[in-house]
Amino acid sequence: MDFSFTEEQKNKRQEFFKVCAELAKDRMRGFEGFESSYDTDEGWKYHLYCAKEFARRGWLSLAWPEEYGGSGNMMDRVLFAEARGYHGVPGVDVFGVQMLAPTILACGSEEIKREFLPKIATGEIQFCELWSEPNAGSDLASLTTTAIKQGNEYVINGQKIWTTGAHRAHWSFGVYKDDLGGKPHHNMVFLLFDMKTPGVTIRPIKYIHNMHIYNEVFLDNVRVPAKVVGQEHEGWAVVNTLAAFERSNIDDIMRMQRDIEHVVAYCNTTKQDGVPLARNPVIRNRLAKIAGEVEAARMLAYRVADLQNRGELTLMEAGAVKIFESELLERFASLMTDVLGPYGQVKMSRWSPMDGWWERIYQEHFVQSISMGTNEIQRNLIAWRGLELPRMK
Amino acid sequence: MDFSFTEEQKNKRQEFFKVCAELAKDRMRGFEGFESSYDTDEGWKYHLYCAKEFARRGWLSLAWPEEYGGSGNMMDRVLFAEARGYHGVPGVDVFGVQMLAPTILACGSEEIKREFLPKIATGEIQFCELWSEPNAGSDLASLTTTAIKQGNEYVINGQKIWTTGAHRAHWSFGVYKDDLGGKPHHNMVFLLFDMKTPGVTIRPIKYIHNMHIYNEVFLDNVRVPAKVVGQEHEGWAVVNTLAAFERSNIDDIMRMQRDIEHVVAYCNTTKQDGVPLARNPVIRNRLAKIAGEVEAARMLAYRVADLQNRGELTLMEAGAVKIFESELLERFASLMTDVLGPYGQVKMSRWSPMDGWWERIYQEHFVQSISMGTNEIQRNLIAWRGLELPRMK
Amino acid sequence: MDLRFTEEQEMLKTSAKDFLVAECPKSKVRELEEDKIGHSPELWKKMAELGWMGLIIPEQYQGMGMTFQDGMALIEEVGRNLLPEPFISTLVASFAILAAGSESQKQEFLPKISRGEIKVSLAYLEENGKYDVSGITIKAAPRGEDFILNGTKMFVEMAHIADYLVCAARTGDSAKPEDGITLFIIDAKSPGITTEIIPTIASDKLCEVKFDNVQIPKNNVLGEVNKGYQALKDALRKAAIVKSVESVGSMQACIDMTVAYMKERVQYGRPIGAFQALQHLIADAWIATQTARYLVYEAVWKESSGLPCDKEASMAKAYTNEAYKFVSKWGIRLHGGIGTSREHDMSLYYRRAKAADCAYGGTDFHNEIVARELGFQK
Amino acid sequence: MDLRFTEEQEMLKTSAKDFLVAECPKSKVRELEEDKIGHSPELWKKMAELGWMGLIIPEQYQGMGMTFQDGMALIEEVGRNLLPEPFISTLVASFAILAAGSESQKQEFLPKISRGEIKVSLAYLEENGKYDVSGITIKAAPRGEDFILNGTKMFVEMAHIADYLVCAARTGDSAKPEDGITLFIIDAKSPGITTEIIPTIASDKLCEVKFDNVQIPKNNVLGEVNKGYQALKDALRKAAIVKSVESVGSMQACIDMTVAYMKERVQYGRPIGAFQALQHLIADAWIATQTARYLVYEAVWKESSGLPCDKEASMAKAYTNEAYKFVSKWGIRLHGGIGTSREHDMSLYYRRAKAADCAYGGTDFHNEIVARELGFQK
Repeated sequence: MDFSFTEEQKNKRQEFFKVCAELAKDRMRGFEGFESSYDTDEGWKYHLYCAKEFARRGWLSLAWPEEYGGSGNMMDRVLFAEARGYHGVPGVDVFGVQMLAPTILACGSEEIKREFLPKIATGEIQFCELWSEPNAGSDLASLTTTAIKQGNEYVINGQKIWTTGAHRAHWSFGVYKDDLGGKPHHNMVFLLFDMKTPGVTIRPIKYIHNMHIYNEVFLDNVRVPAKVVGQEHEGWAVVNTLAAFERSNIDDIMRMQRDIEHVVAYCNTTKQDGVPLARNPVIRNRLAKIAGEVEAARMLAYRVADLQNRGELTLMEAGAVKIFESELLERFASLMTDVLGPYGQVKMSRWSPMDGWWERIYQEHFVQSISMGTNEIQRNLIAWRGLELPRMK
Repeated sequence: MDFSFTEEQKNKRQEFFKVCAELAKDRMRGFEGFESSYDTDEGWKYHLYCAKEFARRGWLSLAWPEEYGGSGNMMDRVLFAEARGYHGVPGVDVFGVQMLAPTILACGSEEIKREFLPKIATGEIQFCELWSEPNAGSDLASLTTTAIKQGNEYVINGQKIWTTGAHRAHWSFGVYKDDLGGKPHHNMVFLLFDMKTPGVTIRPIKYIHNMHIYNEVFLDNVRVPAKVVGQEHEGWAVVNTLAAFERSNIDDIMRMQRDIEHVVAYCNTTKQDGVPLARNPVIRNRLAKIAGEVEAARMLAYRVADLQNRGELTLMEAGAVKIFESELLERFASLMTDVLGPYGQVKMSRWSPMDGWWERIYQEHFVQSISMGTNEIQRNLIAWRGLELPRMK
Repeated sequence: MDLRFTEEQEMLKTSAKDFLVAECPKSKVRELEEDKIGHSPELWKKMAELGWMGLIIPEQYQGMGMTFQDGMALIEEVGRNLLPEPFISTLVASFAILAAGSESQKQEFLPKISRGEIKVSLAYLEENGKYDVSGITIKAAPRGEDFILNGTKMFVEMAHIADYLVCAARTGDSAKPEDGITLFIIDAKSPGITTEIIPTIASDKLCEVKFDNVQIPKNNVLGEVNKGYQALKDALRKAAIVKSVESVGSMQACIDMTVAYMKERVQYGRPIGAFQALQHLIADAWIATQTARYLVYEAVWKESSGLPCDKEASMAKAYTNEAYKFVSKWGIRLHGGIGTSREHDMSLYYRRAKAADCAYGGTDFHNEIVARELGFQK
Repeated sequence: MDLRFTEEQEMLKTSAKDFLVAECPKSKVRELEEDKIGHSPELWKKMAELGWMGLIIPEQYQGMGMTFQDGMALIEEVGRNLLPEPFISTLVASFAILAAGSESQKQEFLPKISRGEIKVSLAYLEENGKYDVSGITIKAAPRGEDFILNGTKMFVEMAHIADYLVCAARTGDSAKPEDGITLFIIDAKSPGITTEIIPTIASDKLCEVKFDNVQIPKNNVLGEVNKGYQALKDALRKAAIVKSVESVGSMQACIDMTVAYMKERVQYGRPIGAFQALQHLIADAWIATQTARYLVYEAVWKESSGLPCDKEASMAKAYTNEAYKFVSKWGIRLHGGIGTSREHDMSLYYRRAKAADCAYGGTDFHNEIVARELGFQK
């Protein structure tokens, strides 16, 4: 058992942290986290700026095979994610860089690789994911949006929902029914297309706290070239490949780690009745508990990274860190909004302690527990695939 | 909305509390609660002594119709249960008095009523419940022990398990398959018999904390007279009637109420570093929360009593108080064993604070959450019958 | 013992529910929330016509003279429907006027409140954010026939549209924080008062109110100088109960909405309400609601019967604070994506659960009262 | 980074597991628990032959010279199988001897420990029940070439069969509770020592040890007089990690046992493991186990690498205390009735979870260390 980094990793990590710390200085107040990137023009601009900074260092293609410009080392991605999470810096397109690129590397044709990987690596195009539909949330297999092949093109009709950043992204990847009479799991295609294609209509869905992150995307006779990843009719296999590129959530966890430090500083400097909050035994006790849980989450993320490095990651382990991290974030935000008393409800403003961060996270934590397979689905997977308990038919 | 008692009820309640307080003085250290009654000869003796004291006041037949010696008033039972719970006094046979008697009143023939009700009212015979079987726990319908009618007798063969107090009880009530080819729910009989009948073998099952509460009961050609409640083959209907006499759990809740008072006194008088535990902000905070939950449980129990008084009690409401009370007891015991530090693990002895009560309850609380329909089953019932959510087939 | 609402209360609940569904649908709630002012004079007028503002005000002051308990039957529906408006704030302020006001003050203010002509709000929290009485620090100094008030009050509900503020300030120094507090009823348009809306999770128009040498005639002292504590405490205890009742109504709405969605939303070929794990989650949410309900009803009953209930009120508020957050959180989780949309009603409840928690005392504050009332030495 | 056990450690684990399954089945565990003495000399001898007591003791003292981390691989199996015996107590005492003992003391005691010839136990808690160093109050007064020890130690593991006790006592007065503590190694058969077993939830033979004018030769001071704190602290930190590792092994056993039961137990025509609500409960128990595991491994790695880890050790112990209680509680709940039987293995784990919580610091004690290490002002 060895939790240490090699000298080389330590150096790289230091470099990642240095650059991210530098970038964080340019960040406007309250523009932290990838959700903020989508909400405002300034946020998006900042995201693209960070992306360029990363791209020119080759950091958007870190773990790729060397022939496509990467280092081939999964651990680099983890170290980079730690730095971004800790400093709250965006710049990495979750969809293009973290999900699509490895999927293309695993399932894409050489043509697709040559066309898209360089554009992802340079941050030139940002992606969104056309995934859930109104009646296909957790149960993706029941989607109904169609992509019918006509010559070298597909014609897409239907509706997608919960599309993060559709209003910002240049391109999309998504999955559609391409064989109406086909057998389940052999009737879908995994397609990429330009979001400016005629027939694409985007309607914003405001999040609980009013940020514009999600969208509905209406697809009305959208005619696109056949940029297919994998084989036609076999998009389901690609979906499963993509699902296997689960994140270790290390960035979110490092953000909590940093939050612990912020909170300690806040409690040491904020007095009530002349006594720092830090001396309140109830607050000390509760925050120590949360800090221990953050540390546990961090170690579990390392465990996931370690498995991923060896190609041994299971849905069970990825699910565990996802569930634990998301529900811990909720506990942390609940605790902090309580610690802040009536100020816990105040949005970012001249009255808000810690820039209104906890009021925001108190709402935003649902992004973690509901997206990417709800925690309830994840618990099923742990039981079924991990503990090998029977499924009820 | 009126939470008050009538003057008459107040007077009765006072009388119940007075008698129970008096009885509690004769109790040996550590012999509190009905579980203790079964464990030792002294405990059982004390239980029977209390039973006699109650019987001669007519308190074992409180809510019965007047023609059988009761007051006909359900509320009396609640008030009496409060007093017993608060003072930790046994004396009321859960099975005979609380479960069987109302069942007989609802489903029994006049003959059965005349034979058994007086003996229950005098405390002359104590019952046990031959219910679960090794392969029929939550799923009682799958039981396999048979009672085959031969003339005016039944011959019983099979095995029962988790029989509380089988080693103490004089008589049993139970349910058996009496029609091997019969349709489900129309193939059982609800029978009473004397536990000293030849062929009955009792093997103790020690509880987590080593108390002898439960037993296995082996039934080998047990030949008994046909003391049937309800109709032959129709025992399932009787089972459901009995299940409807859910307790409000008010006695267990009043015990917790009393425990809160004990704990406050303990924390006020026990010092650490010269300061009473009561001044420890973490302890104050956690115990205040528990006390609020105990109060909530008490009010919910009143709600159940109020419904019961009007014959409107549903499984949903009874289930809610059962779930809440049992899991609250667990939280309370967990908290208290923590508050006591390393002494939280000490069994009743010269070293144990509060007579080792919390070490005991830390184990005994499972009696509440697992018996009488596990809390998981209760949650199903709330969802199905209360919230009318669909069952998965 | 009869834990049901009376027939009269049931009728009041039904008519309130019907009124709110018709006059203040969720679209209106959302509109008022996003609105800068957040107040609909038309709606207010209709409520006034029904006598809502004067519900618990005695008939001699043109109120309806109902009991506290009757009033709470209405409040539960207010909670279910998430009525915005300066209704709770005016109600709470009227508690203070009823408790501390002189006969002439009552004659002056209560009929206007009953008729819906004035909106009042209680200003007690300050920048220190303390719910405890020691948090009251701003000073009112006597000058001739007046008091001169300086300082800042925080989280004053809808102060931006209030006609009057009931404000607690220090007029005397004392070792005991309970002493030296005076309640004033202040014309909100007095020179020197500036009001600014604080942006909050529930957009519920809590305000910062700055008093800069505000002149208050001595006539506007509610009760005795330096002796305002008891009336304030009583008003705040009642307010905690009111908020708890409101929350119970809201929780029930979360349960109803979520159960309905679970029956209707199909995934994997069946309504999601058929999944056992989700059934258990909603069962727990229902239990939380039901336990909160009767704990709160007990406090309502005691308050309404004039019985001491500091402990019960604080138990109710502490428990309900957490229960409402819990229930609304699971409401969102069980709705999945759609529950996280601001357009969806669940989001309204979730955000207001946090606001309800903050109003009239957080959980730890109330649990400390409970500890004290239980007899824990301090 | 490689978070797997080394091949050597895996072999050690496998052989330990095989040994324990064969030589110390649960029937034996239960027998030793119900037994008055609770120690099997035969089993102890076999463990000694395998070198277990000397696993982390350097080779120069006839130990196996393995790393702390190697040792923990074994401890995890000890936890999985619930080995009774004065094994952990002797291990913890050996940490103190290694840290504080002089060369001649090491030469005297460690080889005997390695060979299994003596059983040692650490006496640090007292009647005040405080885990904190300020809980150490009993006094050892110098008299000629000796110290005279008076007072009572509590919860001393298996002191009734220990050959030696490592005991912390006050030899000097000081404002700082860390100063003035001296560690002694005391012959448990010294006149004036009386030992009584305290009945506990896990029947794990924790003892009250009374010292009545016990004469201790100055030679038996471990380290310097008045300066015993650091060695005690280090030993207790290691002990907290050991206990956490043991608990992780126990939690995994609870999971394995419960999952197996869920596959086998049929109710309503299907294995209970097919019920989604129960699946989610066991999934949560597994997550608790897995999070505890890697948090504990981090502490193990830091301790083994000589890195400072007060914070990590306390995080691990605090987290594991609660996780083990949680997992074993659900183990029982998911087993239903059978899980509440003393004859069933689940009951052993449940009771020991509470004992593990109490050993070497409860949750709040360790969380206070965490708060301090995080930088919260005191």
